[in-house]
Parts: sequence; structure tokens; C-alpha cells
Amino acid sequence: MTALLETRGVWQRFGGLVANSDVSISVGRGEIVGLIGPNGAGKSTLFNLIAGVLPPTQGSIIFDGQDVTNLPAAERCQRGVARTFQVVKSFETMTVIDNVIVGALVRNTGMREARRKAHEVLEFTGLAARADVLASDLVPAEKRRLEVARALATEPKLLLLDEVLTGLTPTEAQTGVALVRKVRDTGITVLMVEHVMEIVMPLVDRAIVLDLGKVLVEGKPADVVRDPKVISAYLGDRHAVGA
Amino acid sequence: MDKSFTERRRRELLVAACLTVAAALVPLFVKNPNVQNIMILTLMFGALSQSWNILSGYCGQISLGHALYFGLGAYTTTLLFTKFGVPPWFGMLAGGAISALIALALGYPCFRLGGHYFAIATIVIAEIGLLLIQNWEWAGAALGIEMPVRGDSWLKFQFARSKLPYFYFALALACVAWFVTWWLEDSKWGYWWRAVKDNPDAAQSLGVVVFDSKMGAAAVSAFLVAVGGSFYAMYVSYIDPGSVMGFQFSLLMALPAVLGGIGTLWGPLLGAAILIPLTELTRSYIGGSGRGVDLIVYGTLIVVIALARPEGLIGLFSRRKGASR
Amino acid sequence: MTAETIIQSLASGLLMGLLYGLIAVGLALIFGLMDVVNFAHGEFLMLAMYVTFFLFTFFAIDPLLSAPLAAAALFVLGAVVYLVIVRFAMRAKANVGMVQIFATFGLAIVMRGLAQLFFTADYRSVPNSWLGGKTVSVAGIFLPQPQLFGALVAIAAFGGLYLFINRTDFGRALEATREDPGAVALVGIDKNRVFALGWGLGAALVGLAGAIMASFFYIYPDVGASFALIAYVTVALGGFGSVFGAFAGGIVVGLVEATTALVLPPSLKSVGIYAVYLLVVFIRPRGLFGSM
Amino acid sequence: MTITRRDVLLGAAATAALMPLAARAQTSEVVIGATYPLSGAGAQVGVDAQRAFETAVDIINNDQDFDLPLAKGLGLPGLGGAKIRLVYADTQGDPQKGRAEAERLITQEKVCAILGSYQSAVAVTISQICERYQTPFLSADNSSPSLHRRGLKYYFRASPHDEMFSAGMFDFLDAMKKKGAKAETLALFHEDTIFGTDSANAQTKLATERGYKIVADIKYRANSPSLSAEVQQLKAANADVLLPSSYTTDGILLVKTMAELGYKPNAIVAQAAGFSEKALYDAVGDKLEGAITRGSFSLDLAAKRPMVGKINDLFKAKSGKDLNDNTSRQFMAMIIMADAINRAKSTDGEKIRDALAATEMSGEQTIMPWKRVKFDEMGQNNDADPVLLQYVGGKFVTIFPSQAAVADAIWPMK
Repeated sequence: MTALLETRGVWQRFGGLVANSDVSISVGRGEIVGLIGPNGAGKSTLFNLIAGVLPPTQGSIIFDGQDVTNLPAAERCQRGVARTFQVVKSFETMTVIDNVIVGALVRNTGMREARRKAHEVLEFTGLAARADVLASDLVPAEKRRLEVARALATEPKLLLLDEVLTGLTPTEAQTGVALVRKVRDTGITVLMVEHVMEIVMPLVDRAIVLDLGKVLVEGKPADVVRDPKVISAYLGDRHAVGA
Repeated sequence: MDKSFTERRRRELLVAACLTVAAALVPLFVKNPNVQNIMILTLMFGALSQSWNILSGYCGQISLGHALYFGLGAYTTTLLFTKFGVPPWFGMLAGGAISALIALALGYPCFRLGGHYFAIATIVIAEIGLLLIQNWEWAGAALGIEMPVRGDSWLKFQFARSKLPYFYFALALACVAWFVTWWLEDSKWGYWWRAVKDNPDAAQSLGVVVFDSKMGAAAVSAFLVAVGGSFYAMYVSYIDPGSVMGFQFSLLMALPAVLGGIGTLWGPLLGAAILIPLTELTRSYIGGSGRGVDLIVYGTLIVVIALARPEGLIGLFSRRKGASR
Repeated sequence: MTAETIIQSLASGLLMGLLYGLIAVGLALIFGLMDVVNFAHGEFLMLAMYVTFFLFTFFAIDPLLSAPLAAAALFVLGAVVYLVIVRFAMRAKANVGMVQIFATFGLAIVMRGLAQLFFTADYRSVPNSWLGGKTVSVAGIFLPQPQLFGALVAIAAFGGLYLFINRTDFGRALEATREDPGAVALVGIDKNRVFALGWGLGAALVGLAGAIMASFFYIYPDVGASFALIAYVTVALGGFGSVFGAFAGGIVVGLVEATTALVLPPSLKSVGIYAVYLLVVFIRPRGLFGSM
Repeated sequence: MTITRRDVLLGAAATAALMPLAARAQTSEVVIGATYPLSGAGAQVGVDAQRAFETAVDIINNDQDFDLPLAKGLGLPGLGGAKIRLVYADTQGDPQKGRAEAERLITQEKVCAILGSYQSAVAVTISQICERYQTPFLSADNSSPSLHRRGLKYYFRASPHDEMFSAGMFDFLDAMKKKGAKAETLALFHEDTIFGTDSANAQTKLATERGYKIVADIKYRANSPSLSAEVQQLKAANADVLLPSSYTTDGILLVKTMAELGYKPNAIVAQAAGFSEKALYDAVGDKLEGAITRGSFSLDLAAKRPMVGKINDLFKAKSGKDLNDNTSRQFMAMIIMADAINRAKSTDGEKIRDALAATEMSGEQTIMPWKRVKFDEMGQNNDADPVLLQYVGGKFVTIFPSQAAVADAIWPMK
């Protein structure tokens, strides 16, 4: 089976700063992959390159067998890439249901269908009771969930999650983990960026560790956490290891 | 699951229909031309503000240069009529189409700009338009153009004394502007616009083509405002650059929406219904003093409303949730 | 067109440009501090001109000497406007941008009305000031003294402002507040006090400009309108929030205005300014010196 | 029942309150509307106009010994001594608002005639409305020549329009040339409004017809923050005569900028407007010694016609200013309108119109240097001659035409 997503020799430079150098990763269909690494490792940059916020300086990005390197974010979404934001970006003056409808409109042209789809997604993500509340009135954990709901409404093949579990209480995090599993069970591939290893390791099938803009290690979570290279990369960042 | 939503949409339509019928009956009882004039201006500014609201309220692109489209509508209609004898009904559509095209052409470079840079760009573009017309001999330059008034005619949309045809036209215009807003509110465009206003990055990630959204809003908004400009030209039957394209006019178009509730369905009409009679009455009854008291009253009112009801006067009518709509 | 005409045009444009910069810098300062565009800026200028005019008429104080007084008066006005109006406009939860635009726009109308009520609609001017009507002539190039003095004040004001922002505690507080209003509250800086002082300072700068303008310009309740749009364009051209940008923007606007009038009919000279603004922001969407 | 002090007081108060009502019922009043900019950029002119109209109304309503129509005796004898009441409306210089205000005055305030309106653009819409309601409109001070050429039945103008004014200016230049003065080349300096455009069009036409050379034709934006570029072009052209058409604001800035850029024109012949306003001379009078402006009015007339001086005193008591180009025309508009209403013996629009059309007032019965007031079929008075005034020693001296002149022109200016 071909990979759903592949980055081939991706470089990203900002002026003199190299954020990603020669990053080649691949994500298979139906996988949950964790993209981890210490602060400044270039996770967010790579994430943004995949989501289409900006094109890479060099290299190519292949999604679902097609080169999407130079496609803008909106078009990647139409092809099946959905994302959440690390700092939540809800449509604050809109209700929860309306937030989700925006996403649902990618694959539903009729308003009636879009609305139905949005309700379905709210049901799925456990936000149904809050449908008519303004997004600005949600508590932080709900806002995170709304991000996921909105992204799911676009009916993606690949869901990119940017630190959705960070900063949640243990109970909230557990609900989050359950939601991610549920998403994968519907056949959606998940690539999640997390800074704190402890949270993601039990969840992911495979982990890719970035350090200083390069792929450091990749493999099964159990192997990755034991890898000395990873430990030393995280050394300056004890807290994140969570050990 | 959709019941409350469908019901609300239906209720809005019903309220609008009732208000329209009620408004349509008023001039049958109120014959005073001065009051009728105020009602016509209220409806006109309500419609203009509603149209401005599409781009600036829903889509969040604050334009302070909509006088350009207003002027284009007024000038296209008047020039086609006076120079080529084209009835204003066609001039109106032509003006709308020209404005929409120009809005698209201007939107192409301008929609890359953010916030205040965009607002200032709209102001200076409208000013450039004003200066060009002011120096364009064929279009009357500073002298303006007068529509020759020769008796009543439906084809030419001219009526010497009766204000009823103008009133009903203005009412129709307000209805159309309202209905277009209502209709677009629950359409892909309506959702795209609000998403773009709230958070363009998030919108983009959800498949919203931000640029197209803004262009669509600009075209619809410009078209409707230009039709308003055509109406103004026919109603006043004299236009000159300063009075139809001035910066003040752009502000006057924005003001009702801001005071009534920006980005809301009812805000612009509510704002116009309060602001326009107030403007006219303060000028008529205290402006004659020549001491600026009318300005003080008018300005104070704007400050007070802006501070006391920042979400707009519509907030007085609905619960918080509704206010966001 | 002779070389002399061109040089004279550029010289006049430069002097006027520095003055535009001085008028605009207060606007830029206030914007940079708190993202607020003051739509009553032109009316602040108008009031400063009236202050100067009345000080001259009743107390025979020359505009040169009354400039600090006008600046002080405007400082008070600016701070009061912040405390009484803008502070509340900023509390709005939705559309803060529009609310503050229209709150200050309403204020502008009120100020015009008050000026007409108290000062009448008559056109005033300061007839015989020390500098008024005097001019320095160098090799056939004429440099009017009021504008020359205005240019010097503008340069001095920019220098002072630079030192003030970078070298004084209050200036640093201003900078800090501008970067993160939440954080300064934690270290015990009262945000409202800083903002009020920022507004006072911004208004004082336009007060300075008004005093200089009064010595060569006419004064009436609507005079602010002639300068308001230029001030906004100047600030935007330089980059919102950049004090240095306002300075540079002013010079560009002055020079562009002068050169446009050489090639186009003078009635179209502002078209040149507007076109340059559009050109700049289409290439650099945040103006010449705006932070990205 | 005893009558208390309080009852007496109440009774007295009641009687006092009733009295004026009864008195009002006896003498009917004639309501005339005046539409002017009373706020915004033109407010100063509008406010001065109010004083001019009030002066005229005082003279009409009270018994005054002037050789003006209606000055002697109370009110309008043709209407049983009815008094004139003025209603002002603020147009803010906006055609749409002017139109609305005119309509309000006619339908609500029941005015029988309207005077106006300073800005010609506003006069266009006011006169349209007046035509629709068959209410006479008398342009007091609008000078756009197109106004009376629109075939309106209810439009009248007693004062000259820009073409007549400009013709007067060129007659003067012709006369100066004959005397050997240097006046071959002209520089036009005009604002980009209706007034500036009309004035420049008329002047360009006359210059071509009469063989003058226009070496600079500078159209500038009204209320510009700076006029240095414009003045430089004037300086470079260095014409024999500078012909400015500017309002007060730009006039002040023009003169200041000319001084600053070291440009001393050989002669200024201005199209009034700002150059007949006191504010301009207060500001820059010292630099205008010898400047010439055309005008509708001259205080020098007071020597020949003493009432001019007295009326000027009455006006000055109200406004603190001498009558000028605008206020004198506004004053006369009121007198002419009242005279027509008096002769019409009615407040009916059509009758007043016919009376206006039949107006025949000799120049001596006005405060103006006009031959007479008589309207042609388009409502224009062609016998209103402009004068040329020269600013000498802090006041205006009439220098042209010869029958009105009290001094010779100083040429070139100092």
C-alpha cells in the first residue's frame, strides 16, 4: 500500500535560519503517527508545510499519490487534508454549529446537507449539547474539541492535530485520546504533533522525532522513548519527557 | 434537530414581510412631503448600509470608500440618460454591473492588505475617483449634471411632486438588500464570509477560498450600492462629484450599520431608522441657528451609542446569541 | 521647467512634508500604542490652531512662544479624551475597531460644532507673527520661515520622541504596554495611566504642529478636514505604529505632492500621493516601516 | 368670595398671555425662506447672510426713512401691513439637503418664496423644487451662469453672474490697456468647484475674444493644505495680471504663499469671493495693497446715496462687519422679493412670480451700483453692473466703471 502522505527532501529556510533540512517522512493510510521533538525542532514548520500554509523552500510533498507541494491550504483541504491549530482559532462570533458548517461546506453544496453533516459531527465529538452556543463562550477544552469537529466536518483523509492534548486536565486528555482513536476507527489517518511525549506515546502507532530541523529517529513509540539520541535531544527539556 | 433554525429563518422572513407591508401603507396616511422625504432617505440609507454590511460587516473588510460605487451608479445612470437617452432603469443595471466589475478589479490588489491599510486604501481610491470625475469635462466636471425634469414619467422615473414612486422604489431597494443578505446568510457565501472575518487562517484550513470570498462580497456589495446611487441620482435629479462621491458619504453609509449592529441582518435598517430621521430633524430644527448646535447633538449621539451599545442597538432587541447573527 | 523650479518644488515639498510628518506622528504614536485610529485627529489640530490664535489675539503671545502652551493644552485634551471616551470604546467586546472609529468620529463632529458655537464660523488667522510672511532666500530658492521653523521643530520632535521612547522609564513603559498590555499589569504598571499619557503625548505633538500651522495657515472650525486624510495616509504609508515611519511618510508625501504638481494639473496633486500610497502597500502591505 | 392676591396675579398673567395671540391674529405675516450653509465649510457666509436678511427685514417691517421700496411704513402695505418673517434652513452645502430643506420650507413652514443659497450646486436643486411647487426662488448670490439658462419659470437672479462679472473685469482691463498700462498676459488661478470652473471658463472665453494671452491656467483643489506648487507656477509664468477665483480660505493661503515664495504679482484682479471678505484682509491685507477685485457693491456709493452708509451701519451693528459683495446682494434679494410680494398683494406663488417678472426698480432705489432691476424672460437681471474696487490704505476704493469710480486705478499694484 502506498503512503497517504510523503514529504521528500523538504527544506524550509527563514532568512538564515534553517527550520527544516532534508526532511523525508511518510504516513501510511489508517495510521496514527506522532510527530514529536523538543522546542524549536521544526515540528510546527513541517506541520505548516504539510497543511499548505506556505510552500517549502525546496523538496516536495506528495498527498494521496499527487504532488501538492504548491497547492494553497484551501485546496489541500478540498483534497482531504484537515488540520487544527495549536492556538485555537475558532470563529468567535459564530455559534458552534455554524463553525462546523463552514467545514462541512467543503463536501456538501446544499445547506441542508451541510447542516445535517455538522450535526452528525457534533454528535460524534460530543459537542451536540453546545450546538447553539457562541464559540467565544466555550471553555478551552471545548474549543479544542470544536477545532477537531470542524476539521472532521471536511471529511478528510488525513487529519493533522497540532498539540490538541497539551494543557488539558488528565480527564480531558483521556476524552481527547478516546476521540482520536474513534476518529482513526472511521478510517481517517492521523498525524499529530505533540511536545509532551508522555501523552502521545500510548496513542500513536509510530513516532517520528525531529531535532534541529532533521528527522532524528522514527519507529515504534516504545523503541523511540528508549533511544539514547532522543533522550539526549530532550535532555535540556526534562519536563517534556515527563519521566 | 433543525427545527429551531428553520423556524427562526421563517420568522425573520415573516417579520420582514410584515414590516414591508406596514411601511408600504404609511405614505397612504402620511402625506407630508417632508416626512416622506425622511422616510425615503431612511430606506435608501438603510439599503446602502445593508449593502455595505455585506462586505464590511459579514466579510469583515472595512471599506470607507463605498462612495465610489455610489457615485459610479449615480454617474452611469445620469450620463447614459442625459447623453444617450437611455432610460434610468437600464442605467441602474449598467451602473451596478460597472461597479461590481470595478470592485473586482480593485479587490484584486487590495484584498492582500490587512485592516487599516485596507481601509485607507479604500478611502484614497474613492478620492482618486472623485478627483478624476471632478476633472472630467465630458461628465460635467465640478459643475455636475442635472437631469432635466419634464413632467411625470415611469419610463424616465421622474415625478414632479409625488414622492410615492420614489418611496416605493426605496422600499423595494431596502427589501432587496435585506433579502439578499438574508438569503446569503444561510448559503455557502454567508458562512465563508463570516469565517473569513473571524479568522482567515482557520477559514483557509477548512477549504474556504479567502480571496474569492472577499471578491464575491465586494461585487455584491458594490452592485447594490451602485443601484442606490442610481436611485439617488433620479430622486435628487442633480449630481456633482462632491455630493455623491465625497468621503463623508462613505462614512454615512457605514454609520447606520455600525450603530444598528455591524454584521447583523437587522442592524443597518435599525440604525438607519434611528440615525437618518435624527440627522434630518436636528438639521431642520436646530441647524437654522447657524451655531453648530446640530453638529454637537448629532456627534454626541454617535459617541454615546458607540460607547453604550458597542455591539449595536440591535443588542437591545435580542438576547446575546441572537445579536451575533 | 527650469532647474530652479524643480529645486524650489522639492524644497517646498520637503518642508511641507516634515510638517505633515509632525502632524501625523501623534496619530502614529497612539496607533502604535493601542491600535486605535483617532478620527478626531484633524479636530485636535484645529483646536491647537485656535489656542494659538487666541493666545496671540488676547495676550499677544507669538506662536513661537505659545507652541509649548498649545502642546500642553492638547496634552490635557488628549488624556481627557482617552479617559472619557476611548477607554470605554476599547471595552467593547465585539468590533472594537469600528466602535473606536465611530466614537472618535462622533467626537470630531462634536468638536467642530463646539468650535462653531464658541469661536463662530469666521475665518481667522494670525496676521503678524515673528515668522509669518518672512522668508529666507538662498540662490533664488525661497524657504518660508514658518515652514522652516516647523521643519526644525519636526526634526527636534522626532529626535526627542526617539530618545524619550528609548531612554526614559516612561518611554519604556509605553513600549512595553504596547507590546503586551497584559504583562505590564503584572509588573504594576497601570495600563490606563500609560494609555492616557500616550494619548496626551500624541495630542501634544499635534498641538505643536497646530501652533506652527497657525502662523501661516487660516483657522476655522472645519480646517482639520484639510489635513486629516493626509495624516492618515502619511501614517499608513510609513507603516501603522511606526513613529519613524510617520516621519519618513511625511517626507515622501510632501515630495510626491510637490513633484506631482510639476507634471499634472495641480488640482490632481493629491492623486500622486494616493497613487504612491497604493503602490507602496501593494508591494509592502505594511507600509514602508511597519512591522510585519 | 374674596379675591386673593394670587387670583389677581393669575388673571394678569392670563391676559398677558392672551394679548400677543390676539395681536398676531390681526396682522398676518408673510413667511420667506432662506437656504444657506449654516454649518460646515461655508458656514461663515451663511451666518453673515442671516444678519443681512435681518437688516433688510427690520427695514421693511419697521418705519424707516430710506429711499428703498417698503422702507417707509410698517410691513407690506399691499398685504394690509403684514410683517415678514424669515425661516432659515441649513443646507450644509449639500444639494440633496438643500432640496429637502427647500421642500420642507415650502410644504411645512409654508414659505411663499425662497432666497438662497451661496453654493451654486445647491441652487440647482432648490430651484428645481421651487419650480415643482411653483414657488419663486431668488438667487441672492449664486453666480453660476448656467442657473438661469435652464428654462425655469420660477427662477430669478437680480445680481450679475460670472460671465457678466468677468466681462466687467475685462472691460476694466481694456480700459487700462488703452491708458497704456501693461496688461497683455493673464494668469488664471481658480478652484476646482463650480464657482472656479464657471469663472475660469468665462475668463478664458473673454481673453480669447479680446486678444489677451493666458500664460498660466491653474486649477487647484479647494482647501488644499499647501499651495506652494501652484504659486511657483504662477511665479514662473509672471503674468501681467493675476486673476484669482478663490474663496476666503484659499485666498488667504494664496497670498501668504506668494509672499513666502517671493512672488509679487504686477496686478491682481480677483473674482470677488474670498477677495471681498473682511477675514481675508484681516489676515493678509498688508500684502494686498493695490489689489483689485470685482464686486457687486461699493461703500463709496454712500457719498452719492447716503442711505447706503446708514444701512451699512445697521448691518454693522448686527454683524460687526461692513456690507460686502455677498451680504449686500443678500440684503437686496430680500428687498426685491418683499417688493414683489407687496405688489402681488398675495402670497400665492404664481402671483408673486408674475410680480417679480414685472419688477422695475431704478438703481437709485437699491444700495447697489446697478442701473436697475428688471428681469429678462429667463429671470436674469442684465442691468446689474459689477464694479471694480481697489484695496488702498486699508479700504476699498471704486475705480471702475467711470460713472461709479471715485479714484483712478493704481497700476501696477505696489
